Amino acid sequence: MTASPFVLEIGLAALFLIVFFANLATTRADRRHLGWLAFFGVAALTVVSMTLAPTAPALGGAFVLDGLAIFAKRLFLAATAIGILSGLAAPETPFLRRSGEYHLLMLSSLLGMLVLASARDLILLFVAFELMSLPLYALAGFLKRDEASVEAALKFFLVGSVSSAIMVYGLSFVYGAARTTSLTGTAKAFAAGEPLVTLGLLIAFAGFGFKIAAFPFHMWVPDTYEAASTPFVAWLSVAPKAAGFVALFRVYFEGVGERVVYWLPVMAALATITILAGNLMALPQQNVKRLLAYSGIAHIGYLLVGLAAASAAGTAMVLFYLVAYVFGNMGAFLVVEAVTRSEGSEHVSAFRGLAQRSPLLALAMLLFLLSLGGIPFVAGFWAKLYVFWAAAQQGLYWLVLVGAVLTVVALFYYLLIAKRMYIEPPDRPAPVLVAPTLAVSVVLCLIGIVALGVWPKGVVMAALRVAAPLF
Amino acid sequence: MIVETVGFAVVAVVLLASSLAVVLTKNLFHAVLYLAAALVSTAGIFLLLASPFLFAVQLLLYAGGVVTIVVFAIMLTERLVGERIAQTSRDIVNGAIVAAAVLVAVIGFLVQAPAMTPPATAVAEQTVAIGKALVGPFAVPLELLGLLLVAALLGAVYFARAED
Amino acid sequence: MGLHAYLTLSALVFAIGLFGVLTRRNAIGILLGIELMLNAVNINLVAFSRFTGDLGGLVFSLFTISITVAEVALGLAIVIVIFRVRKTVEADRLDLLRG
Amino acid sequence: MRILVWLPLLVLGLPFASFLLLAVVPPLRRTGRGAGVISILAIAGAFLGALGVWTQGFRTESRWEWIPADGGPMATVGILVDPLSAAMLALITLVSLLVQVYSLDYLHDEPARGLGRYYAYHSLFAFSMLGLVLSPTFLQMFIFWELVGLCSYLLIGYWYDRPAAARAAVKAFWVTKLGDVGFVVGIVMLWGTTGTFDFTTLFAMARENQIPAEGLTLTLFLIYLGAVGKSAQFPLHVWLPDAMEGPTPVSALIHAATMVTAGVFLVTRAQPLFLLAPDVMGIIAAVGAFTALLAASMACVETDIKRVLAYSTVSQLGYMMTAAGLAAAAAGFFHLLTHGVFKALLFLGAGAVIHAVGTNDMFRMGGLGRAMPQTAIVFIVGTLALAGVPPLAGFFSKEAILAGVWQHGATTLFVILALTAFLTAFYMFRAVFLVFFGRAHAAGHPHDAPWLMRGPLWILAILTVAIGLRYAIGGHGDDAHPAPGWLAPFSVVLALSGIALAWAMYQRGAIEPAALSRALRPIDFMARRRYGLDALYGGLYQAFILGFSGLIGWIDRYFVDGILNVLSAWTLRGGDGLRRIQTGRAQDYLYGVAFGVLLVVVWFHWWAQ
Amino acid sequence: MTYTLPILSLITWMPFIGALLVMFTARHRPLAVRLISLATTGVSTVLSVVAYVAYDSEAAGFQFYEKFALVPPLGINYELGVDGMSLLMVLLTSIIITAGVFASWTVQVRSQEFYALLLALVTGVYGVFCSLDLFVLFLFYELAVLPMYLLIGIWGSTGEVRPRGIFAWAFRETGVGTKEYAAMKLTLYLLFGSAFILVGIFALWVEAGQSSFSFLAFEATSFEPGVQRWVFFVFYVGFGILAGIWPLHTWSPDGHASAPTAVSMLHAGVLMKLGAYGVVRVGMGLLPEGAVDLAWLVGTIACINVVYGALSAMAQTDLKYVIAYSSVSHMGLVMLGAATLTEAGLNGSVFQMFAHGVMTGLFFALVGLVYEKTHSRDIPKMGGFGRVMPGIATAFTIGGLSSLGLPATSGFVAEILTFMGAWRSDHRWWLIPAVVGTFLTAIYVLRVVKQIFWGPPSPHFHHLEDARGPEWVAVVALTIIIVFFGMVPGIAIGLVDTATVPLLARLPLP
Repeated sequence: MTASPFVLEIGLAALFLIVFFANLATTRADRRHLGWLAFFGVAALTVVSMTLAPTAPALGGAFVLDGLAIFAKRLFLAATAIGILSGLAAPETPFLRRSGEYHLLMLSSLLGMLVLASARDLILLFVAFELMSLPLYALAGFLKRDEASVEAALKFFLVGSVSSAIMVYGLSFVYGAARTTSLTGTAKAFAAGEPLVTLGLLIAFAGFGFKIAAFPFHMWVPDTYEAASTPFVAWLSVAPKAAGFVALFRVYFEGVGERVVYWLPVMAALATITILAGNLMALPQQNVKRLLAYSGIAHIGYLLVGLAAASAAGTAMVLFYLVAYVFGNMGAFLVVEAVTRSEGSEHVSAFRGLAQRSPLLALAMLLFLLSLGGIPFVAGFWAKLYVFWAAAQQGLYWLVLVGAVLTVVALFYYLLIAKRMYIEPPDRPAPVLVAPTLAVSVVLCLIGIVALGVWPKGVVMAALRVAAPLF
Repeated sequence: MIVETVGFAVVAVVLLASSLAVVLTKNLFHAVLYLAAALVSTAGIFLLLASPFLFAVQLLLYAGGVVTIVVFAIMLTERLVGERIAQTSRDIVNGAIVAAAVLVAVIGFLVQAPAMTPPATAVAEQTVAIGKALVGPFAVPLELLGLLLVAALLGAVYFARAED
Repeated sequence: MGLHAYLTLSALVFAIGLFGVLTRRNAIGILLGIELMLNAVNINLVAFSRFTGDLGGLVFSLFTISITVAEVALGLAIVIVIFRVRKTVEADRLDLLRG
Repeated sequence: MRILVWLPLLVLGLPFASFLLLAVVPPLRRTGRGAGVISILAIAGAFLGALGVWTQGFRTESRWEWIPADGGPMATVGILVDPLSAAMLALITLVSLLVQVYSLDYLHDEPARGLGRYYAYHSLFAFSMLGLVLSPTFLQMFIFWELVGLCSYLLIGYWYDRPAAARAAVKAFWVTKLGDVGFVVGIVMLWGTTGTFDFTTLFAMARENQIPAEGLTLTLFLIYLGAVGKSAQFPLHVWLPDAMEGPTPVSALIHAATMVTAGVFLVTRAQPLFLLAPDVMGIIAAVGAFTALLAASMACVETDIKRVLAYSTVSQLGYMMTAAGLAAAAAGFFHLLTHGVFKALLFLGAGAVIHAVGTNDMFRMGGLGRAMPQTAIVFIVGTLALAGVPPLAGFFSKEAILAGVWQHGATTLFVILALTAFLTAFYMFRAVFLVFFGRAHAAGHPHDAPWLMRGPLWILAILTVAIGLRYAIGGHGDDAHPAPGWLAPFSVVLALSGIALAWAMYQRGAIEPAALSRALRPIDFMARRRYGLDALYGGLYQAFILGFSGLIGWIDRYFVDGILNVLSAWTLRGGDGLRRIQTGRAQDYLYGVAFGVLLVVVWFHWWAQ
Repeated sequence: MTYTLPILSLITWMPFIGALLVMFTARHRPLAVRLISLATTGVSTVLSVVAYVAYDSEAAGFQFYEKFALVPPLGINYELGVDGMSLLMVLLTSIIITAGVFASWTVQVRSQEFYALLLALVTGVYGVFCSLDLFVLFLFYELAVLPMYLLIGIWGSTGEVRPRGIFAWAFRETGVGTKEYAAMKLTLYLLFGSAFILVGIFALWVEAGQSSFSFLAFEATSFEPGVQRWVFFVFYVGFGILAGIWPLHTWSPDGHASAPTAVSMLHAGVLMKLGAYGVVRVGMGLLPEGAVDLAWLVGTIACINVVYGALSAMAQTDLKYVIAYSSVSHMGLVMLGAATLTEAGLNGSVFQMFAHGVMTGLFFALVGLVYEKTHSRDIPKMGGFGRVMPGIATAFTIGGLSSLGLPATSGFVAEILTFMGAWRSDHRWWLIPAVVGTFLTAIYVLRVVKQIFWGPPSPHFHHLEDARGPEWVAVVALTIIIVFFGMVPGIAIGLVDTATVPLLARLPLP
């Protein structure tokens, strides 16, 4: 007997309920054990996800558990597990007393992602999308006594709701022209040249663009990243983005059938300006989180390069990139968390002389940065290379050149952090104290990028395998 | 047919007027009231489109629920600040240009779309059909929706409670 | 009345909502604009549903309405928190984070 | 057969071995005199070998691959022994040997370390010079050509902490290198048209008219430029007088007897090729004659004894070049050999004088004939030879050249050379009278040099006389240019009148030198300022090369690199400007979203259609 | 194959193993660090000599071949092999790194990290020369460039450059002169180049329609002339930046001047050759028509390099800048030789890479020594050092002579071959700038020698001394190599010729 296609979702919903009731039942002020509960639950689900095999579509084709979905779900689960683990050490009051709410929101968002990865129906997709997004607004403002944090939450919320309003407006056209909410119907309508499908998909891009933070939908990103709690941002910067890309595949590749190349110019242009804007705007940043936020935008641009290829290879390479990006970016944010906790500052100067204070932490940060910068023997290198390769296959040499050249700009600011860590002398000799859970999270990310960097083959092959049926 | 046309014209005018009032009026309370008017006229459109169920939902859930919450929020914030809520607009021209551009973009596609004629009769037993659909093919979205409401509530409650 | 009339009407409402979103200073005002935009979506969905005879649009609009409500609830909660902390709901003045 | 190859190789190898030994084994070098002995032994061996080669009249040619290439080597190295190179071998090894012996005492005050270095350079020089004359190819000749230039540079700069010496060394290198640039371009061009550097092959091609005439004149002119630099021909002669900053034995060896004659040797060696380009030959002759006169005029006003000799060297080289340019290469070469001997003698004699009085200024010497009679005698022998007084060596060689010029019908050149001969006698005896006769100026007690220095002087003096006598008795060896009968008396008269003038001016006081200067004011003025050439070159170097380099350096730093910095600064500023769209106000972010939608739609329209 | 030993892999990865050992076993034991570095680079050196000797020049082609699949779907293979050209470069690398280990014997600060980074970098360099898979080549290329940032940033020295001229504002904004500036400029500039290389490689892959990045497979493909032209151009720009082509050379003076001794040696000595090697091997080797079409560009730029670099070098007062600009000039000769598309020129080009590598390595080693003793790079302040440091003076002079192309040094052989090639090429006038460049070199090199080592002792410095102990090893070894290969160039050129002749044979020359 094959497992139900909903096994992960059911498991997660159960976990949600368990945590929910445990939260009700607890009277203690310190409720971090709920976080542990959530962590172990998600970790267990991660393990379960590794055993999954594709199944036949359920709900009349609205819900699929194909290779792509499984690949994505594994990624979401792993990222969330690390995200939860790394947040367990946060000492602020909300995280102690409202640990239940915090983790419940995270779990519900995760559930949204899981469903999103499988949704092949506009309604399911929209609901899952909102289920993923709404808790994030709340989580962004979780430090509700913090002026910046709530401001960030408001901006995040406003941009998010407007974007999703625009998206659903677009989806309404898609539905109307396709006469069905099923994406298979959409593909047919698109192939028939229905102008409203095109219009709908173009408008709906606002929502996806917001979620993946492509320029110019990205503007909430730096503010939110800067103000929200770092472990959450680490997770926010990767998992929902990955989900956004999977949704993009579903709607813009699966949903349009054979005419995917239609998107090529738009995606290529978006990729270009996103890379350009992200990298340029990161240059003057002095706040590490803000810097990473902008660099993250640039990475979205690189992912869009893969998307622009509009091919199975491109899709696969985007998936690979996402894996590399999840580990690399999360790792970088988590190191930032460790350092800023210790130094009480998010300014880049907090990294001064880190190599001499905590050489391993500095090395970890260096590797994360190199991975983000796309340097050999860490995951990010292969990631960039593969998306470029995919783009080159489509003859988009200019895009590859632009992307590769702008990597150099990115390396400028990454190296500036490396300079702070390695070249400048430390202000004080004491090593940076890192909470054990945080350290474990960092190590997990490190293992991820190094393993992928040294032996990318496994994941690449898997990604190619799951991407092939989309086309 | 004429009834429908006239009805549409009337409702459309009311809808557009109240919409404009929502975004232009200075007083936030008035804006909310205009929003209620807009929502109600939308409900009217649903009627014209032969969807009584949605008409009801719109009136109850939307015009009733949403407007109430908003008014409640305005009262709350007003109490906190202790002064009347006035709202002003910024860069009206820019906003108008951008909004108009989006409108043009949409209309530009709309004119290319083929015209459709409605089926003679609307969906029979609409309420029943919707109910069946919700527990049938759309059961999973519905459950997710429930979870979404819980999550939103969790967040809202977390923010709203004052003690911690 | 043809489909296009409804679609145009909804587009107008959508544009007005967008205009409100872009020009309102007050966070609640922006929320009202969003409501208008979502309202336009509902008009679209119901109109399409009517003209195609497909039930999905109605269900879709039900979901949209519900989600809108959830969104508004959460949004207003955030507004209230902002009010507590910053003593203002003028979105213009909330520019602590920038650059 | 085997000995034919091995003997010249031995001659070549001994100095090289000595150099290697001294260069690679520092303790040996630091012994100073010990190093000198090694070097002397090596060169003595080489001398014996060279004598063997010369007297036996070997002719041999051997080649080995040096730069391999597909289908036969691109360049070979080897040795070519014929009378020309054999004679040069003998001259080089002889003068080297004598100079090295002489140096042992001349430089006995030097620290051991410095002396070791000195002898290492000497060995290297001997090796390079021998390699040069043994070259069977242009390329190999160029290699050793440059190496002797290097040795010259190193030896001029032997006292490297003296700024003047340092300057002179560098100047010598640069000026000769300038000529060498022409040389290398020339041989590359020659290779380009003929595909070989090899003399034998080239000569064979020249005989059979297989060398394309097109561009040949230019090619040969460029090759000749190398000779201009090395043999101090106008306008590249300026380095040689300055080169006198080196130790005197070095001047004797390199800047009189051997290296500077390499140019003459080159033109002589490549005579079959040069004959194909009469224009170049004409230039060679004209420039040679002009150089001879120019240098002689400068020698007349010089007060530094070594510089007088240097100018006379330049002048004599001009003689040789004139001969070579007029297809009287044999005469030129003959003069090269005799000049090598007596000019070395003169330099070494001057060295002995300088050694004794501690100054180079002739006007601060005087009356040294009594204090150092042996030196005086050998110096006067050399002077007579240079002045062209029979029956000394110089007379015959000079006469051979004059004869050659006359035979060729180049009357102008003949007149110039005759005038030069007169001037030569004048300025040489001016030096003799100023140094050895008259009142003693010098403080201290000058006396004859120790035997290690005297010995070489005597040997050279005897040789000068002996060669002269051999020709006086045996007649001219060169029958190609039979001299007209009046030529010998004519040159004797020229020499004697020069001597007489010097005597009248500096010994007798009958003619006031200042009055003569006044009478010949423009020439005197120019000659004392070296005809402004040094100043011109200095100015060109400063203004043109340094100025231009300064300009380029500035452009590179502040313009080319400036543009790069501007680009990076713009990038940084662009980032800073761009981040200002991130105003922090939520509505502006919403604008972003709206713009995004518009952008996507507009782009789609642009590209999809 | 008689050699079952993976000799190239050993050569390539040995330094990397050394780096790991240094990083993890030799904490706070400076001597152990040095000995490990020496041992691992020594093994590479010995093996490269063995390979050099064992190379069968009768058979020619790529030998010591190794291959295994790395990422099969994309056709990325770990594929190594060397021919005469690359073998000479491998030999050069091993010479320079061994000398570099000795030259940095006195590095005190964070020596463990220094050696680890240095060794990692060397693996990259070896890898580029040995790779037959373009992708792996690219990988190694990046590895060779990146450690440079930290090496210069941490152990470099800051010079003085005053912002002036119309772009002074830009200089102030970029912080010109500091070692951080130099490190950043160098790293980013070279990575900028690698972006072009990447595009070129992908273009080849796509245009060849292959599922392999193998050099040999590409070699068997003939590309469209149009494609050849632009891809060659892309490679030329990409690799050319590393080779210091004008006007993309300005990273080199700043970078080399700021870098610590061993890094300057390695960078100017070997890494710049990576660029030239890339243009020849990848550009000319794979895109013969493109190379022929664009030879005029390559050669003309090279001519500018030669003269411009020499003149710039002459204008410098900072000793390291002089050497750095001289590298720009000499790399011009390298590129010029290649652009002639003649046997002589190409052999000269490759030999120049070797000769200049050793020579500039020697220069930087010596400048490092001088700097270490005087703590100054300001030429006008120096003077008369010949008396106190005769050994350094001698070696510097020999290096200088090689630089100006004096016979009996390897520089001469390279230059004369380049001249010959230039004259035989389609653009005879190239000979003129080349020759002028060598003359200008004579001027600035001897001027520097005179200023520093000759003349009366400078009043600014006291208690100077000659090199000592391990420092000698590098200096003496490099000096000997310069002279040895100058006298017996055949042992290098014979091997190089087996590689260049087939390469030229593929060119569609008239």
